[in-house]
Amino acid sequence: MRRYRERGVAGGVGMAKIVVDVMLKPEIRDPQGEAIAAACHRLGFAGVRSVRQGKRFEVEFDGETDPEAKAAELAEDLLANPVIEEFSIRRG
Amino acid sequence: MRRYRERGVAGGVGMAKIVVDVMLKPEIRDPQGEAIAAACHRLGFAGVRSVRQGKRFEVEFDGETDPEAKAAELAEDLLANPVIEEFSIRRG
Amino acid sequence: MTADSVAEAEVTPEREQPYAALGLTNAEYALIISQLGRRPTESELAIYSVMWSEHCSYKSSRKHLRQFGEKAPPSAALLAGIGQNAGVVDIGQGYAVTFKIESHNHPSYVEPFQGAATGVGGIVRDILAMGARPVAILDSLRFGPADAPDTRRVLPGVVAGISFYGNCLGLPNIGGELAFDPCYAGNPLVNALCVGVMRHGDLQVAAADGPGNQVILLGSRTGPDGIGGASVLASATFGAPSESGNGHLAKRPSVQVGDPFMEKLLVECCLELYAAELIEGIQDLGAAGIACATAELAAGGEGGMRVTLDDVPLRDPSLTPAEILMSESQERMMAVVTPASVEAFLKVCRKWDVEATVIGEVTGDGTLTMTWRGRTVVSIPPRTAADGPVYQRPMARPADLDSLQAAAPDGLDRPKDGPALRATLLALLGSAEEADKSWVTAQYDHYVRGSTVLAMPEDGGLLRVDEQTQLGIALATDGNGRYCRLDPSHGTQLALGEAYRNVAMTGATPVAVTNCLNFGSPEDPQVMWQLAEAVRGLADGCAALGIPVTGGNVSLYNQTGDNAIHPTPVIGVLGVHDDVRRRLAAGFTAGGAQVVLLGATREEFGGSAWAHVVHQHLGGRPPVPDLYAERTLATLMAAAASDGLLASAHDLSTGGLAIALAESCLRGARGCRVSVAGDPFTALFSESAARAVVSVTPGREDEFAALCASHGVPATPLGETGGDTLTVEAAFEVPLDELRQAWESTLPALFD
Amino acid sequence: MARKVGIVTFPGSLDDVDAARAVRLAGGVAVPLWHAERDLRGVDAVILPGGFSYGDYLRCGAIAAHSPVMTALRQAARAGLPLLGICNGFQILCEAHLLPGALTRNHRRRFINREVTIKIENRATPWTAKFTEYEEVTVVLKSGEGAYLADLATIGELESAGRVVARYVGGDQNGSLDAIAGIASEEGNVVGLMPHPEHAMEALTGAGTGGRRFFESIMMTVLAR
Ligand SMILES: Nc1ncnc2c1ncn2[C@@H]1O[C@H](COP(=O)(O)OP(=O)(O)O)[C@@H](O)[C@H]1O
Ligand SMILES: [Mg+2]
Repeated sequence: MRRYRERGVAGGVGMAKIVVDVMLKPEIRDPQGEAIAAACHRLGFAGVRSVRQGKRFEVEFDGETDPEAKAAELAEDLLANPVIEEFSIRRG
Repeated sequence: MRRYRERGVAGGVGMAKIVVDVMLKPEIRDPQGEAIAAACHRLGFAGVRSVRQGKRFEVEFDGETDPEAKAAELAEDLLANPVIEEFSIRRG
Repeated sequence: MTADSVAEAEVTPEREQPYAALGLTNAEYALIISQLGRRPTESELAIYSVMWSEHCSYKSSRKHLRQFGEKAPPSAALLAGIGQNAGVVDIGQGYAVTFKIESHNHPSYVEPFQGAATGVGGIVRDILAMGARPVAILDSLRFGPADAPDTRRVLPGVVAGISFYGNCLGLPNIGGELAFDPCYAGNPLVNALCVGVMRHGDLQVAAADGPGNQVILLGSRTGPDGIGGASVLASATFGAPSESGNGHLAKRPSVQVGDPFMEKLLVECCLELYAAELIEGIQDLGAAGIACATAELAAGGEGGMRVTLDDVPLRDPSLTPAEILMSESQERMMAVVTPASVEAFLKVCRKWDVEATVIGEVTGDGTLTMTWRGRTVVSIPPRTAADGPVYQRPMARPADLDSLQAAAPDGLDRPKDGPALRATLLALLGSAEEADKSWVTAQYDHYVRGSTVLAMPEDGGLLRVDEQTQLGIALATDGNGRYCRLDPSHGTQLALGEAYRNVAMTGATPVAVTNCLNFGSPEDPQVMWQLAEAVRGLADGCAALGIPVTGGNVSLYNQTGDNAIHPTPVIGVLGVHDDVRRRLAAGFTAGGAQVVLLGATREEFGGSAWAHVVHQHLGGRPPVPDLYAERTLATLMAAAASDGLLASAHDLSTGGLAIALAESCLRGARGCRVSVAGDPFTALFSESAARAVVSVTPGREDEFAALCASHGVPATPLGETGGDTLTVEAAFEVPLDELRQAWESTLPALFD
Repeated sequence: MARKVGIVTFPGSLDDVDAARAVRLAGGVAVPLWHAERDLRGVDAVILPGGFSYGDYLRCGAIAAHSPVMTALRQAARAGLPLLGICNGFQILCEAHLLPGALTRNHRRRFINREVTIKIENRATPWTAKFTEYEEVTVVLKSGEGAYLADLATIGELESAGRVVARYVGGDQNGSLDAIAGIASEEGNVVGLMPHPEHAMEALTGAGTGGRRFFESIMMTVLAR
């Protein structure tokens, strides 16, 4: 299978790609991760101790002076659910 | 909202946390990302040019000599669908 | 870490305990001490605090709820009644049905998706615990104003949560409600009903009997979910987290996460265990988790129980014994199994990938004993926990009720001519409350299991129970907070009447009632009065209808500050259908069929949809409930359905005749032409109870008229089906397309 | 001779009851198959029913695609055994690479439960032989992840080889490319269908009887084999 490299942003000046990772808070149960871990074991990946699944967003901004700050705002408003999730932001 | 830091692995020797990021291949349409981008605009985030949504897995391995290689295997077998997705691997 | 033990409690009577932070009063704490003859251990305190909570003990409502039993009509159909996980009703042919409604209001406000999802999961386990296969769900939802920003957060999340959990579990969703009112803004109501079917002999009991029998916990692992209270306990004992370095203590989430996949496995696993007769007793784990299941199983049996808490499979090894007891981790059950059956039991669990662990044993000593790391941390008579205190709380008629009832809607501006009546119809039809609910219901699977005969938007859901005999069951839930605010007793009877009528509209015969009592704080005497009135109304209403209350649930403290929600009892009615092929539905499907109004119309606008939508007005008296008329109407419907006299049937409720006609036209994609006598506004929009609009099978008009006469049901021919307009002669005409546009566009415009 | 159609139950399968009833209504015998076993019990055809196998966690069908019964089915399909995947079954077939492409989240990101009309565009499969040419039937679409996606080369191949078995009538329903509702394998014996024909077997409890022909087709073709 093809692996991917982080791709630069195609556009020109003022363009920025920000990656927002959203994960369940560690104390919140992740049934999906548990089911995947169980599947790993059935498939013979005995060394897998735990799996947690989250979301990854690649957001392209255009003409923002502080795209990281904007992305953080966006994460709080829309991309993450503050009751059960937490997020981290970085340049893509 | 709380932001998170990458947490070290709690356990002892032989433990490793690997992050597997899975994204749709760039040539595959991402209706979810498009819907989120539209929502961003409705919410007033005018600077958002595009959003792509993928998955992020945090996998803890125990007693693997080469956990990255194991994670790549796991990604190919299970975590990503080669028909439409690609993945990348790194230490968490 | 060592835990507070019984031995330690005996020698440290003076130790301060955080009982107040756990919600126990001074008197309750003193009662625990007097019952135990010593201070409780930390783990015991955890058990009492959750078992004596309002939610588990019904301490404010129990005194009133007794009326359901006392006033109940004698019923041979009741195989298990109030006090069980859910009531069980004999529906004939060897089948029994169990059903119950439960609330998950507060969790759904905090985290709409997971709150609503786990609400479905909880009620399904209640039904499963009775020995039945869960076969369908209904959901009754109330939110703040439809256009409020917070409703846009809460409603889509709640609906997605119910859709996620119910669909993934494979249960058809066959009905429910959706209502909006400012009183629910900070206190949405999310009530879910589950119904299950079994054979007569399949009934399971929630009791731990037979010394030596093994106690097995099965399903998900126990984690730190929903134990905010226990953190109080832990931090009070170990010092504030920051000081002690016990970082985990601060991170006990109050949000429970649902795993419908695990629940599906649990359902199939338990049904296989029942079929193999491997179970002596079983209890679901809901609120108060292991504390509640052990206490109730032990209290339900003759002897006692010994539990080794170290054997409980944990998701987080740092849990204290008190936390293990209080955890509300979802998708768990507790079973009592003879030693000889344990191996076979565990084998079935392995087949379904359900983790199962022996954690204790039934004893003969009458005590619930628990050990952890070699120390005895719990030693109590189980009944003291299972039967909490009972309060007779002060009650007072709300101070504003007289003025509210005096502010009748008589003075409000009424539509005076045809165009104004037409505009009123479109305004009501396009209001969030009356509008098409497909935005919600299209997210629910109602086909799965292949037995759904009627589902949304029909009046009642109808399921086929037996493919050979065509025996079926019908269900509906109803409530009306506005009516109940104006008169809690009559309002509750109106809700009962409506649910009963909805079931009757399918052609089924109503047989049993469940209820979910959603109210504000019982510590407010005015709320207590509302609760008492509602219960009185329901008990009397059921006696009048001749059907028993078989179970229910009470949800109190639905208020923000001093603002309580409208008193909102939600009533569920179960009916039996002898032949589901003869079911009736709301749509005008036959052309040229006579349209007949059944029942009597009075000028009744207090609490009406018209007053609410057009004038934002709430005042006066609600319509008069007429349960005798409801009963004769239902008998008539059953007879007419089985004789094949009707082409359609739809009950009248909020919005009156005008809304009912519009819905029958839209549902059947066929218009009608009618004329009404007397004041057209009253004829079209009054909300008098015990009414329906039907279309008669062409050629059978006289037979039907005779049947109505013999049942003493007033029947007024209004006109005929046909065409593509809704026409009220001498008043207005609306093309169906225009009606449809008004009806269908509202919710998508609000929530897409 | 009774025609036996295997119905696989995975953990989380839901419409297995309905698929079995559909087989019975079409005159066949439904044989339950268990995900953890490789034994196909001598069946003449197999249906992978709808539902949420393994909770649809990770990706719909991904975990089920690795189960023992799928190993057996992969071999049997190569030998020509007719295989029909409905909804979750279609997703499993794609994840198991018995069919190309993938099913992804609906474009509106919500679960959809509604009646849809589909047009049968390929009658050369054992599951569609009894349809008339370009017959339109009403069945039930109920899924959260029903949007069919594949790369353009694959779509081109499916279209030109006539492997699109069914298409939604009236345009896009859920974001599927080319309004594709169902496809077939190169040999035609493996068919994946997003909407549910088993919920359209009788008017009383389903969306009419538009789904019957799928099951009548397999009865006919299996008998002819
Ligand atoms: N409003 C009510 N009307 C009648 N019975 C009720 C009502 N509320 C609770 N009950 C009954 O009290 C018992 C305990 O209720 P509950 O604690 O909700 O059960 P569970 O522990 O199974 O969740 C049940 O039998 C329930 O049916
Ligand atoms: Mg219960």
